Amino acid sequence: MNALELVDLRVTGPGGPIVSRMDLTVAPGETVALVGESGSGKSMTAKALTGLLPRGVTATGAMRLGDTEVRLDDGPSALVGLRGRRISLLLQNPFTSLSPVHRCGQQIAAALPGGGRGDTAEVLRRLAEVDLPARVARQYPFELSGGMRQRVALAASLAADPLVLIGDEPTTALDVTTQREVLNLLARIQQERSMAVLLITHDLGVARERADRILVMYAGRLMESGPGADVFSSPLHPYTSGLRDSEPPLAVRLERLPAIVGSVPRAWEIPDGCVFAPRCSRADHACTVNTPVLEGGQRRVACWKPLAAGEHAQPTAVAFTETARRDDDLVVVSNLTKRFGPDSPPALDDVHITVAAGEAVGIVGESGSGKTTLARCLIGLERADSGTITWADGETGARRAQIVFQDPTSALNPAMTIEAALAEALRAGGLDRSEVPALLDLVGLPVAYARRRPNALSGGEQQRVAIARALAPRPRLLICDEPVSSLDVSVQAQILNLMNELLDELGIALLFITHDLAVVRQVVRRVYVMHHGRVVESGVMDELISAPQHDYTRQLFASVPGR
Amino acid sequence: MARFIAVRLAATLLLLLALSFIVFGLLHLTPGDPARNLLGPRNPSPEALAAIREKYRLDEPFLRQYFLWLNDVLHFRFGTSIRSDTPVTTLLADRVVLTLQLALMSFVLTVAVGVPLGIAAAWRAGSLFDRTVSVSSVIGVGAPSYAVGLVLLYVFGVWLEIFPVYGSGDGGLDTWWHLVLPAITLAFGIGALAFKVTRTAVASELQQDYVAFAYSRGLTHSQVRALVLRNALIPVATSLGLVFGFLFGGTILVEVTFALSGIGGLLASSVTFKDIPVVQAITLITAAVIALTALAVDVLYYAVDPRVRQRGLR
Amino acid sequence: MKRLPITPLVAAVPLAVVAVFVVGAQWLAPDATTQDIYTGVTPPGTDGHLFGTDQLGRDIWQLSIAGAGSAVIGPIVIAIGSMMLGLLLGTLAGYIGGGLDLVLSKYADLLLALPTTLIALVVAGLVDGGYWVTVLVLLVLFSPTDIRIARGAVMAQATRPYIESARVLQLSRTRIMFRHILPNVLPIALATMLLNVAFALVAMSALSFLGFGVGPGTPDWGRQLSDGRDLIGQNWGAVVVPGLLIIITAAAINLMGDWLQERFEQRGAQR
Amino acid sequence: MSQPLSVSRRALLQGAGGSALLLLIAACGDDNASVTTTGGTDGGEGIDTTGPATAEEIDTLTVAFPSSLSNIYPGQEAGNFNYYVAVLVAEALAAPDSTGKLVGALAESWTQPDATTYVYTLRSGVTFSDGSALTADDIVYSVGLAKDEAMSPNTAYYWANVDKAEKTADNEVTITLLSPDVAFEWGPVAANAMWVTAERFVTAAGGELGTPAALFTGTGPYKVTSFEPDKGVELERVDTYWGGKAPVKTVKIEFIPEETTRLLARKAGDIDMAISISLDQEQQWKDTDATDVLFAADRSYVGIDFNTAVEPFDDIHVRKAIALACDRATYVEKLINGHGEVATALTVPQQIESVVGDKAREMLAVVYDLPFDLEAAKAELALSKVPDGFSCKVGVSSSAPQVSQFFQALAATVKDMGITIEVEEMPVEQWYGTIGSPDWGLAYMWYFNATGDPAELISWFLAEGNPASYTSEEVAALLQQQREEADPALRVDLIIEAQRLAMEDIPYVPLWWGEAATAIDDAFTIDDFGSYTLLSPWTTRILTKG
Repeated sequence: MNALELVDLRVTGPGGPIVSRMDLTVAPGETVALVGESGSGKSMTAKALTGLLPRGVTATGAMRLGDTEVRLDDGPSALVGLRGRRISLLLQNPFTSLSPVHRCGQQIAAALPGGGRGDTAEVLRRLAEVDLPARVARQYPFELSGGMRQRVALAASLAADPLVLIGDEPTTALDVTTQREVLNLLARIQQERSMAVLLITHDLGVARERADRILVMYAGRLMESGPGADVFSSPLHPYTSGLRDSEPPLAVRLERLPAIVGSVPRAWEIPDGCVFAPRCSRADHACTVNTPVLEGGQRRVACWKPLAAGEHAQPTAVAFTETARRDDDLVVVSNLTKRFGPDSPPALDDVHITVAAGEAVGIVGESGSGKTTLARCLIGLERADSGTITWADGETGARRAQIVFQDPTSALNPAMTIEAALAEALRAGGLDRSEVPALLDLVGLPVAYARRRPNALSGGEQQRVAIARALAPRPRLLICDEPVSSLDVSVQAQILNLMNELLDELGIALLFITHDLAVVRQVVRRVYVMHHGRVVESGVMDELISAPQHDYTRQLFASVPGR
Repeated sequence: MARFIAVRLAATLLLLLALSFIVFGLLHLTPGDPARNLLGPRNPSPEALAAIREKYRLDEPFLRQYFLWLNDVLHFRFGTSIRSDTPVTTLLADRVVLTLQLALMSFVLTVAVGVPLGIAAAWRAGSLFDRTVSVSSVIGVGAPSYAVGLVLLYVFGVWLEIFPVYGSGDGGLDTWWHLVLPAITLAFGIGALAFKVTRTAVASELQQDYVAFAYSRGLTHSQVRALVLRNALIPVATSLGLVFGFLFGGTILVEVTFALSGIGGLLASSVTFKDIPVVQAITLITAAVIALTALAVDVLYYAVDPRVRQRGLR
Repeated sequence: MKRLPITPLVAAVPLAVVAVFVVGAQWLAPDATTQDIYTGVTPPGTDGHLFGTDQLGRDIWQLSIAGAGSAVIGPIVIAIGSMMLGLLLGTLAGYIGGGLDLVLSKYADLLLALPTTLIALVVAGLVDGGYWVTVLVLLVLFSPTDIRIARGAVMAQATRPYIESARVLQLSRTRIMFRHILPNVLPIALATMLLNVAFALVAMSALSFLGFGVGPGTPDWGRQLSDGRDLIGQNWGAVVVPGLLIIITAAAINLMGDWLQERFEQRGAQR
Repeated sequence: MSQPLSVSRRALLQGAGGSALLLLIAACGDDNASVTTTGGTDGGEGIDTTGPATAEEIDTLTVAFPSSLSNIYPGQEAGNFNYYVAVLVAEALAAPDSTGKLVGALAESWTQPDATTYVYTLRSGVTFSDGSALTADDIVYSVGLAKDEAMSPNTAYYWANVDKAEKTADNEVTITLLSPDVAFEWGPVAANAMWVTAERFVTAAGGELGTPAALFTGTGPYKVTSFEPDKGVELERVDTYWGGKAPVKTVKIEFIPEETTRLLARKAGDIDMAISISLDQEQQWKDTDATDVLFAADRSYVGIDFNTAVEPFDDIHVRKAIALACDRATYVEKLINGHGEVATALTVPQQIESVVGDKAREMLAVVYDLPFDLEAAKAELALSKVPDGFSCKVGVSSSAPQVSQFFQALAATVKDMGITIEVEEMPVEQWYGTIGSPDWGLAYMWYFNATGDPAELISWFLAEGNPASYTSEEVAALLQQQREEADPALRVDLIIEAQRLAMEDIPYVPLWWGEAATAIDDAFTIDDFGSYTLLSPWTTRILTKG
């Protein structure tokens, strides 16, 4: 018998349907991954299954949890008494999913069948199950690291021994190395308990590596489903295929990532017919009229024109053709040290790096490695305690270096039009606002966008504007701090392609900062690996991948999911 | 903890020192010759003026006057009331107690009514109940307390004859009984404020991930409520601290309406009479109560929020 | 939690009416201050006087229309003034930080420890400066809340990437403060301002009621309430009309402010 | 002449000091001496005369005052309401009867051997409330107390003209003045400037008299058992009082400053009596169950003061123009609800009634009788230096709403003539500053006569240093003459002549003489209620209706 059976789930919000016609089963001990980009409705599915939909959003459909039938039409009350014991949910952000003012032990104990205090033997046993020491019971969440917090959250979500655990991006907020530990822990516990796990993720690698079965979701509908090994190796749906291709590979550098055009539709933009049709290269008129349904046996797909097995061609890898003038250093950083407080560990510890003119350099590291601090010191937002930053020639001010940040939504002033923002940046470089259309064109945006405000743009478009703004003063160096990590995979590919084009076209130097090895692989040739404020290794990307020298680098590569 | 309190106390004392200077300066803001003001309508002979100047130390330089006054204040001497020629300390002793009683009682009412309503409304945000209470609270904030007081008096004092109409009773329980209607009047507007603050705080906590997470792992409503309230307590307590100070300073209209001999009514008449020593004393005492309440809130904050404990002093 | 915007609509009606009163008083209530001592006090419904007259034979309704000005303009000046003061000082404190922040925060703490109504009463009573002195005092006493809110909002904005981008573009501090930070702090400051208008309206009518408000002969709701309180037996309109106007206006402004605040917070959360 | 001036100013303080706001004045046509009793549940028509009044024992009488006291020794704090309490507790040598004539109190009688010597023969068998006997030494001490600037700042000035007070026999005290002053007789009166106590009580009080910690002890029919400023006073009957046992055993005086609250307190039956009720609420009091409202002249004078030393009021045409623009009859009817009468002189009729009886109004009518005549006013202004009008301001105590309304009404009337009057309300203390100030050409006076002396107000208003800066040798001479005139009737003539003469120059415009209203439970009645009632032990006159 399946632990979870879901028939015809529909979730409707004030703006229209969010999830349509979703069927789903998870067997005990099985891991099913629900994969999708933002706005695909995967999180809403998780919320619907646990009766936690926000006000104004309703669900219909039938669910069976073990031997208990649940009518989702009855609203959240249908799940009272079942949550925790039958089905439980682990959320993405361990920083916010625990109450900040309660001790960890208490929070675990609250859901224990007997309730009880926060330091009973049972609580300690539960902590041990997630590999945490007993002292954690008396600690507050803010006193723990992210990984430990997520373990506490895991212990808490398992406290009532559920049949089904839904993990809604449970490791997305964690560093890759920690992510691996937590996923391993989850797998171990799942096995011990023979628990059904529904893993909701946008990370194809995680899905590929961890799931027995994968379901691909787009704009509130299931596009394709099948065994974990097959779905991405031989996708049937053009979307799945596109998604897979958009993901930058770690092993090779592609000249151009095969990105899906356009962006994920928002709730009110969902078209008739096949929801993917507007972005699909195979779509014809019929696709925009009739809605396909999920059909098939082991492999199921909702598409009028599915790909035949093996029809999909692997994109070709290319060698890196950068011609760096190594003798022409643009900036040299030496002995850079920075500490944020007398008691805190150094953020930068004797860091040396160089970037040559026109060269693309990567800095790879996890959170707390000091990579962002280094960028901020370079750009002048932070002042180092000691050490020097030497710029090659007389270029100063806005024309020396510019930066693109991670989060595109907050990178632009919401009160300013695109035109005003770009004109301001042009002026900072001594240029005229008449170049605004050219700039927009450069980053692949229609000129008409000039009059819009940032909130009328999608995330990818916003990031394009942010790049345009950074390029406006014509800086010698462009620093990108995790520029694609908050974007959907399909959009990420577009932006990475754009960056490569721009580098070719403009000949400026790039410092690309990221935690994602595969991403940086697609843009730079040379990379520095940072750990605890130190540069632990540096070198040419290919060599680094084939023969990492430092333990940490090796660990980093080993942690990349789905390899 | 002791260090935390010590540092906050020191900051509060500094604040009070600054306040005392402002308050003392009020005397010198008064137009005209303070000595003439002190004498009122009497025909001032030069000797009388000189005597007054000496009595109120007006012939000293301003700063010296201030330090002498401060020294007295530190010894709980606030000078002599011009109007009644009684030591201000004597004059204020009972009144401060009554006003504190009134403030305390309306504070309890505010907390006992405003906070639970705020919690309930946030819990059922958007419901008819929420909207009804929210709209009423908005009216409560705008209703002049004089009018509220008279309506209450008419209904409960004259019509139903449950509560006494005026005065502060004969001490003890009787006084508390007499304070019921005034306290309700005072709590009317401020309870609305407390309601709003609580509702906002609880509603924003309810949006937090930890609430969804708590439900998802099977915690009951009451368990989640306990979780949320502990978190919401922090912003609510901060606001309620300010509310208490507000209450203490806002008793004027209510005291006049209900013929209570507290410091609010005394202040109103002392201002009219330009009885500066009394005005100075009341202003300073009220400010001190507000500052000490803020201190108490800080300490509470410290006790409730482990993050503050960890971070210690900012 | 999307609701039909009934709240602002409901609140807008009385506010529009009050605005019409303020702007059009001279046409709507040309005879507001016209006395007719021979008539004296009359109850509501007396010929030509919907809500009766006061001791000097002035028409209560016209007086109330004319009174909207001084009842509302002072509070608006207080709220806008304290908002501007708060934005200026709060932006300076929040963006420049350091010693200036410390000084300004302590200054705000100092003012917060002062009981608003009480100080306004003391100063108005002792200095006898009338309406505008009261407005000034309340403006200063209201500002610490605005300073704190602006400071908090500015600090929240200042670490946002778009501000950092602006710094990287080497834009001047002034430009960053006024062109980038201010427009984004403005919405929350405006919502606070609206709520302050309501508080100031109540505070000023209380002061007026206690006899520390506008001079005699000037139409003003608080003063009407105070002047009319003994008249309730002879003309209930003299108390009820200005009283209700105060309550309704304050409630409408509050509703509007709450609604705006909620909206801005939601919008902020979406970002 | 400085000492009567001081008296007047003190009396002014009594009236205005915090209590004037609530001292409501009422008019009563021309038959002002009589008391009208109206009210009851029937809506207030006719006089309630049910059954004869009896001196049955009343256990507790609760009286509500409209303002609070902070000291019950009037030497320290002198407001009308302080007097109303003080007269129950302490006495002096003489006291006014119901017509304002002085009769013996602690003095059985007195004689005046010469213009500066007064010999008082003390009543025997008088005891203090603690049972100890009153002696002549106590009287001498009490004069000293009243004269002491530190102990009695409010009465010291009055005694400045007193050379000495001495015990001339066991039951005789002689007071000698520095210069003759007929008005001195009103000095040793408990309603004015003397309260007899004994040195040992004052010593025990530690120099603070009249405070909650140091209540003062006298020979009156009541003793204070508790006093809480801003709250109330409780008085207990003294059974050994020489004047006999009063019907009311306990008097509770409560301070309820908010008028409507006081009315509600009566409606709830919490109070038996309310002094000086708001005239605007007259009807509501009358409509209250079992409540009678009594009116009596309060011997107050309200009028305009022109500072004749200030432009444009130095011009008689300006003064006359404004005087002619005053519609006094209407003000009385509308602003004070008819509870008062149009004033024709500075002296109020009750001050001379004890001498001239019913002829008082007729005699005072000759002093000032300018009619309301706008045309004449315009003509008058045309003759002045400012024929096109002028602007001025007037300061009004915020405790005098009727006066504020009067000036607003006047301002509306004279607007057409080009005169702009701006009314500024201010705290009462600041208003004092406007009187006679060169900054305020236009001012007003609301004056409560403290004594029954007919010259009380004119000895300030017509004397040197008067608020109108008015000087006239003739008037000054008349003033000096009346001061030494021993025959009361002749003195009254001089007093009237002095003001008649002065008023030809219009330094003042008398507006109205006021009236006060008292509400009382209709189970009780006040015997012989009149203008002077509250200035003598008034609770002894409260009787139960049969």
